[in-house]
Amino acid sequence: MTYEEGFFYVIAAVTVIGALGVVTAKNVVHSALFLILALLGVAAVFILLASEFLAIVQVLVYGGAVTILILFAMMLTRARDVEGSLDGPQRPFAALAAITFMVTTILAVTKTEWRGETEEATVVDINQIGDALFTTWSVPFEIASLVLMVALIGAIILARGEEGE
Amino acid sequence: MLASLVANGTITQIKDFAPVISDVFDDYIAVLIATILGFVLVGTALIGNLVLSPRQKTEHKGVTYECGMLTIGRSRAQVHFRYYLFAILFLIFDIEAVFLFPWAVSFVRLGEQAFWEMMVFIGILAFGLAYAWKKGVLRWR
Amino acid sequence: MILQIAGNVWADAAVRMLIVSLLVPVGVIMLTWVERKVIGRLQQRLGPMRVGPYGLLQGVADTIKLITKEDVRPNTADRWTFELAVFVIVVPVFMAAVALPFTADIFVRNMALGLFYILAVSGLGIVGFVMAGWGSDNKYALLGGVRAGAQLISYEIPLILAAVAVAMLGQSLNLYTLVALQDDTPFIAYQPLAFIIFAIAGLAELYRQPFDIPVAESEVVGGPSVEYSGIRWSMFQMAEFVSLVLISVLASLIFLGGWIWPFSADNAGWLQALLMAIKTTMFILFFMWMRATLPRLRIDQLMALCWQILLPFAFLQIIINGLVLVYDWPDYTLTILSGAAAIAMGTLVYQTARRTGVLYQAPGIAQRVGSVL
Amino acid sequence: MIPIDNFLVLSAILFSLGMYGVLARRNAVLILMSVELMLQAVVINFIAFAVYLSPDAFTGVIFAVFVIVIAAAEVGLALGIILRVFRNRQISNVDEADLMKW
Amino acid sequence: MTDRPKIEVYEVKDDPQLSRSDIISPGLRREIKSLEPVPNDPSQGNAAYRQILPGIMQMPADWLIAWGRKSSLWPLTFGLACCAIEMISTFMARHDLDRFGIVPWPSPRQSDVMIVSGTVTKKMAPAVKLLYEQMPSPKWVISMGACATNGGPYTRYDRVLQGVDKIIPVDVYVPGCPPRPEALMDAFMALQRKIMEERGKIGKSA
Amino acid sequence: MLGILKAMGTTVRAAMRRPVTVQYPTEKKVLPHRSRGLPVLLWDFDKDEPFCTGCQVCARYCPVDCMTVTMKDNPKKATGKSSRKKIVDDFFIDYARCMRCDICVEVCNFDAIVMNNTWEGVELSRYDRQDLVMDLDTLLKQSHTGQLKDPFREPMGVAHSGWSPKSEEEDAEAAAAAKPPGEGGEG
Amino acid sequence: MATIDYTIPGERDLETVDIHVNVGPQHPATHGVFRMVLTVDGEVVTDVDPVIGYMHRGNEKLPENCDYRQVIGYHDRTDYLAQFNTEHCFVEAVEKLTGIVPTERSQYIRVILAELNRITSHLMFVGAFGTDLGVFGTSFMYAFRDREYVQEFFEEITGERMMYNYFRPGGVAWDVPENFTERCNQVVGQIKRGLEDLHGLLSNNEVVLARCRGLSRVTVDDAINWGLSGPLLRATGLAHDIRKTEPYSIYDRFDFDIPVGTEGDVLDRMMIRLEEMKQSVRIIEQALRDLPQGPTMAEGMKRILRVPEGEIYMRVESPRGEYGVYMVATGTDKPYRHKVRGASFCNLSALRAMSVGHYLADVVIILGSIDIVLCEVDR
Ligand code: SF4
Ligand code: SF4
Ligand code: SF4
Repeated sequence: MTYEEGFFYVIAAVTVIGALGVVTAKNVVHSALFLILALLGVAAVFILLASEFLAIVQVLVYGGAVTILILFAMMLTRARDVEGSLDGPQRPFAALAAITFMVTTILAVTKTEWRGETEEATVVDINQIGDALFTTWSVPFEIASLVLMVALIGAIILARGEEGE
Repeated sequence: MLASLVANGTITQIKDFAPVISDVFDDYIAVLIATILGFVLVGTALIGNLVLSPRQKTEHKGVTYECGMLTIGRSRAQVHFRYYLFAILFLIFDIEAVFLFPWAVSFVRLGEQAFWEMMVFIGILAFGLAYAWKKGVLRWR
Repeated sequence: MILQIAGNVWADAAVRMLIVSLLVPVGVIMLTWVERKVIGRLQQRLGPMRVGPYGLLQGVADTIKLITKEDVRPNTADRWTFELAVFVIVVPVFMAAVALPFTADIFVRNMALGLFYILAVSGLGIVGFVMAGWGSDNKYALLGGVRAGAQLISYEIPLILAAVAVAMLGQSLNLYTLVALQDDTPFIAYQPLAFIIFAIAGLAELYRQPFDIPVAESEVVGGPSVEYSGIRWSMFQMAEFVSLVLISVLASLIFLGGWIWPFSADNAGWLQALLMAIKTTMFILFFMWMRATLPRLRIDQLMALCWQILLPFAFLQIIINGLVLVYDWPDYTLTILSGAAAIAMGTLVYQTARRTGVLYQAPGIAQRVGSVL
Repeated sequence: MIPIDNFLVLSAILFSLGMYGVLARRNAVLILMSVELMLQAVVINFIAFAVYLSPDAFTGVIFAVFVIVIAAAEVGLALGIILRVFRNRQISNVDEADLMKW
Repeated sequence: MTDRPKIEVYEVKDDPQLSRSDIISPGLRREIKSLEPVPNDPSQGNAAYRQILPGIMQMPADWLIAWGRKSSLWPLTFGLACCAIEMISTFMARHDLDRFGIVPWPSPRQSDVMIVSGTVTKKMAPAVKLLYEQMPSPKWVISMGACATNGGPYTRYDRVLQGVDKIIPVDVYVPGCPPRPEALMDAFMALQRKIMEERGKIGKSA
Repeated sequence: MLGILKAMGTTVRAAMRRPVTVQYPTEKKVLPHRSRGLPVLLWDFDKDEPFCTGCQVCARYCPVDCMTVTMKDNPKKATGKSSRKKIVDDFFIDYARCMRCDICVEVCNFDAIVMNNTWEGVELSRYDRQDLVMDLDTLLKQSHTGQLKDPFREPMGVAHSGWSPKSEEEDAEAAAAAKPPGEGGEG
Repeated sequence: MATIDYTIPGERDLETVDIHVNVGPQHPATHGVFRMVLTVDGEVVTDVDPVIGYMHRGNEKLPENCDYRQVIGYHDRTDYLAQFNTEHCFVEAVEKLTGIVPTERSQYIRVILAELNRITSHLMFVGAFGTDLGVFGTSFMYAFRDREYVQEFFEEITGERMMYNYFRPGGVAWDVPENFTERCNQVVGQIKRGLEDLHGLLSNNEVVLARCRGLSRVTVDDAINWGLSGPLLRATGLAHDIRKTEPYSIYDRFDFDIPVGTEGDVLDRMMIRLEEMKQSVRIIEQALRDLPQGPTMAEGMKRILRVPEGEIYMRVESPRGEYGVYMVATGTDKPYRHKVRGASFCNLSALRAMSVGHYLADVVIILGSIDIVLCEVDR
């Protein structure tokens, strides 16, 4: 196996550990911190997939913004770290379902013969992204801005109350 | 000047200033090394501290510091929701920055259309900001 | 000419990074001494004098003292959060140092998206402050931590937007390209407004006066680091000083023409180093000067300054740049427009501060109390 | 070169972990974080297919960008809803938020 | 379990008296009993390098560490009474303690030496003791002024502690009411001498 | 912005000036003549004995009663060398408690005690609080060895508190009036 | 004082449980060992619970078994920033009871020293206030640079840097040195120069204006009801200064102005103190101009001062406000009852009313603007 694969396995391990922590940690803040770990691992996976821009976006949006948001929300809802209060009684069924899904998908993925699989990952340059984004994808781009604005206003209204004081 | 410079591809020659072939993978290997070194530096400092510093357990050494008084009530209390509002604002504008960076490096090539697209984008978000402003979210009260 | 230290690219990067990480403690030790001396002089006294000649060894002594100091963890603190916060605060600074060249020869890696990368990575440290504040189970630390979170994220936006303005001028995110473009005119001449915004936001990112609200000694006693002791606490200082240097280097790269302006692109290595040293030191001294002079803002004023003044003007700068570049107006229009906007911002702030009680918004309960009491 | 299957398997694992979280957790914020994990898995798939299988790679990347953006917006909104529920009912557990109105 | 916030604050707020006692007295009640003196332990705990390092190398290490400690003594910003004013003016520009590398820090976690500058009343004593215990070792105490040393002018008043060494071990005593800034500096230099003399002791507890 | 600029200008101007710092251990400012260190006793050179007769007036008037004085018959009186009937036998001052109020100096009828106006009266840090209780020899040493050049005796002696020609009844009155106030805390 | 209802609709968007934060007794912002328990809702302080008594050391009781000369030392230590003012109050009280007339020269010396002491006290305030505002110690440094000059001058006269014990019933302990006048002029010049720095650093700074303007406004009626005095009272616009309203020593011979504020906010309190220093300088210059020669101690003082039977309340304008002494004498050489009216104590009692509903950062500077001296609060 090439050294790249070695890196991949390390990174994948880190990511999976992070994800496991997220779903099993007994303390909400701890699972939020595990979430950071998982997200950074995913960013590293993006690097392995030769899409640098996306990795940086991942770090910028998730490493900085989303995690802070979640941490604040947590401290705000005062989700206490009480044993067992975080998981419901349905845990075993959830585990069952998750494992079934995982096994089936993995089988499907490994069995499939991907046609047109390139030997080299095509490196994505930021200029290409810019060109595509502002020519072919201009409409979704604008819509995204609308979505963001709606999210902003909605969040404000929800957090402050209808009349916004 | 700059625009013309960019237009007739002077940038491409200027890119040659870059001494090392900016190969993505190698870059991030360096980042990995840096991360490891950072951990190593802090770790060595902490280990040195572990070895060199005297350890003395007294009764109240671990008591939370609160101006010489004992803590009243729970310390890990609830933060205020305004912090959360500013986090939301930050999130939104952070995402805008995500779109701004590719735009910044390519809008001259793409010409007017891209420029005005981004202007509309900024305008819409600016409306969101104005709404927040009007709602007094920005005024901490 | 490329200074290739080791044959293999990775080994080369490793060696360079190793040098950096060895330089960091030394630099921090020297910087503490410099800061105490400079602030001492600004306060009409002599700083450290008796530890070594002119107190030169002061930083060394402090380091020895701190490393041989007991490392206390409060009983009620959340162990892992408390102890890992230090790493989360320090490591991103190192990661950012990778992409930051000092001169054409002194660098670690030259990234295609260097600017974007640095801005993204430096945002990671914020989580560390929130962790420290939450983990140490202390009210001052918690207040300081959330304050740090709110302040740093808020000021990251103007910082990023100012950087975008620079990237627009250079049509690139590569710091080498950006520096190379400033061989005859530094970007500060094109967009003073962006520079001012960058300086203010950078100052706030370093949480120094007048933006030292997270670590305010007279309110939250030292903020997130209140429960940390010994070398673990000094890591906070180290992160602060290193990011001080990073911000100064970045500013002098993207605004003051880095190692090229005012000389030609192919000036000698030592000259480049000298130029960068001068420019960086200028910034650092300026930050220290501000620290010794200015009082502290209040948190609502801080947020108001960021969201109501810096952010709109940053957008204004971006729009100006876009117009000038797209319609290929002459350069001086850019300078004029941006300068005018900068003056407008200054007068706006001046007026706001001067008018009675505009910046002071009583949080509401006050009136009730006034009536009740 | 890493075979594409690795990425797909990784994303499958992430997705099912997120699924477990969504099903097992009761705290709304934790459920939200699990949803984030699932979205990340999806994004990994997008990029993997894009850079390995598609001639113009950046389409997938742009899709990924949009996914990230919308996900972030969704986090903001969802947390807003959770805070709203918390404000009115002082609860942050989804089991108890069972009334349609209060 | 339902995660409802206890709104104890609002409930007790209806009766100010109740809230007062509720807020303040628990602290006080716990304070009262904690007035027995801190045992004086010159070794200040156990340092690992005492076991690891061979004896021949310990002496230079000791010297270096002691030098570092004596060259950066960080006192706790902690003013009690009139003496605090002279302490402040010692920190100020005219007699500049920063020359010795002495800068005050507000949190006991980051400070090495506690200047007990003024009268220690019996109400204040638990706080002083707690702050001293919160300081990470090695730590030292300077008893500044007559009051801190043995009650001074107020020694005849029963609410005043007859000397701070009744509750915490004191290293250096400075006479005077208040001591001149030079006297405080002299105390610091005496403390530095003491640190150098006792460098072998620290970290070597039996 | 102007105010901020003004403030920054102020700090820079301050940086231009000479620092006001006096580097204490190396350069010491001259203590003023009247400077009050801690009380010391004076040595009568021509009689070759302390001025102090142990009359204990100072001990009575000391607000914090930090002095202990005992008197004895002067052996030199017998040999006619001295005119003093009584002489101090033992004299302790607890410097750790003295509040430097200068009252002992005012009330002493024999100009026997003064406030130390040299640096020895300042640099008195001790590792043990017992070392701050000075006995007769320590108190006399300064003046005996002549380090105490010219101590400050206020020109009117104790006149300012009503110095009238001394008479027995007034002394007795004084003794009666000025009981050691209150009981001492811990010695 | 009525209790505040804590559920104000619209102000608590998300019901947050308030946290109680101890500020003090050891805190850089509480001058001395003052302790307040702040009830903080996010950043807003919804209740302030002051706790005093950490410095209660019998400053009123102990003098009752000291004779009248020893009491002076304890008055030094009551308000340890304005020692000469406190001594002045006490000796005036004794003189009024006994009918001793202090000599002219001693009166002038007293006034000069008291005014200089007012300046040092206000300098201390400005320094500490700047630090509360967040200046990195600079204002403190400048203020103490000038304060040192004055303290050294005091030492040349009295021999002590802080606890002077210099005034006596009937005059002053001993005469001032020969070069008194020129040294005093020199010191005054240094103070004037130093005030320039402080003004440049604080009084015009936008950040200070933004922080202090309109903060915790107090109306005249409130101020009178709360029993405020000194700069706090004058900041509300009421020109009440005991040196003018009932001139005690020889203050009626000098002409000086009483700076009054308009808003009653924190900024006014700071500016008033900065201005009062200038006025004190004016008084000192006039007093130096016509400083008479002559004895500094009244004639015919008995060796043991016995105060005839009677009681008196004497008050002076100390830098912090009205400093009063109530004394009952029974003919012995010790006061029978000895009570001190501390200005800081009465001003501090308004802290809760002034600071509830403000930001955490503001409560700190409001407390700083009251300028308390803990030994005077607790005594
Ligand atoms: S020793 Fe004197 S100056 Fe110091 S606190 Fe006690 S009374 Fe005040
Ligand atoms: S010092 Fe003076 S007053 Fe005191 S015992 Fe000696 S002679 Fe008497
Ligand atoms: S100076 Fe005062 S306190 Fe000291 S010994 Fe003399 S009388 Fe007593």
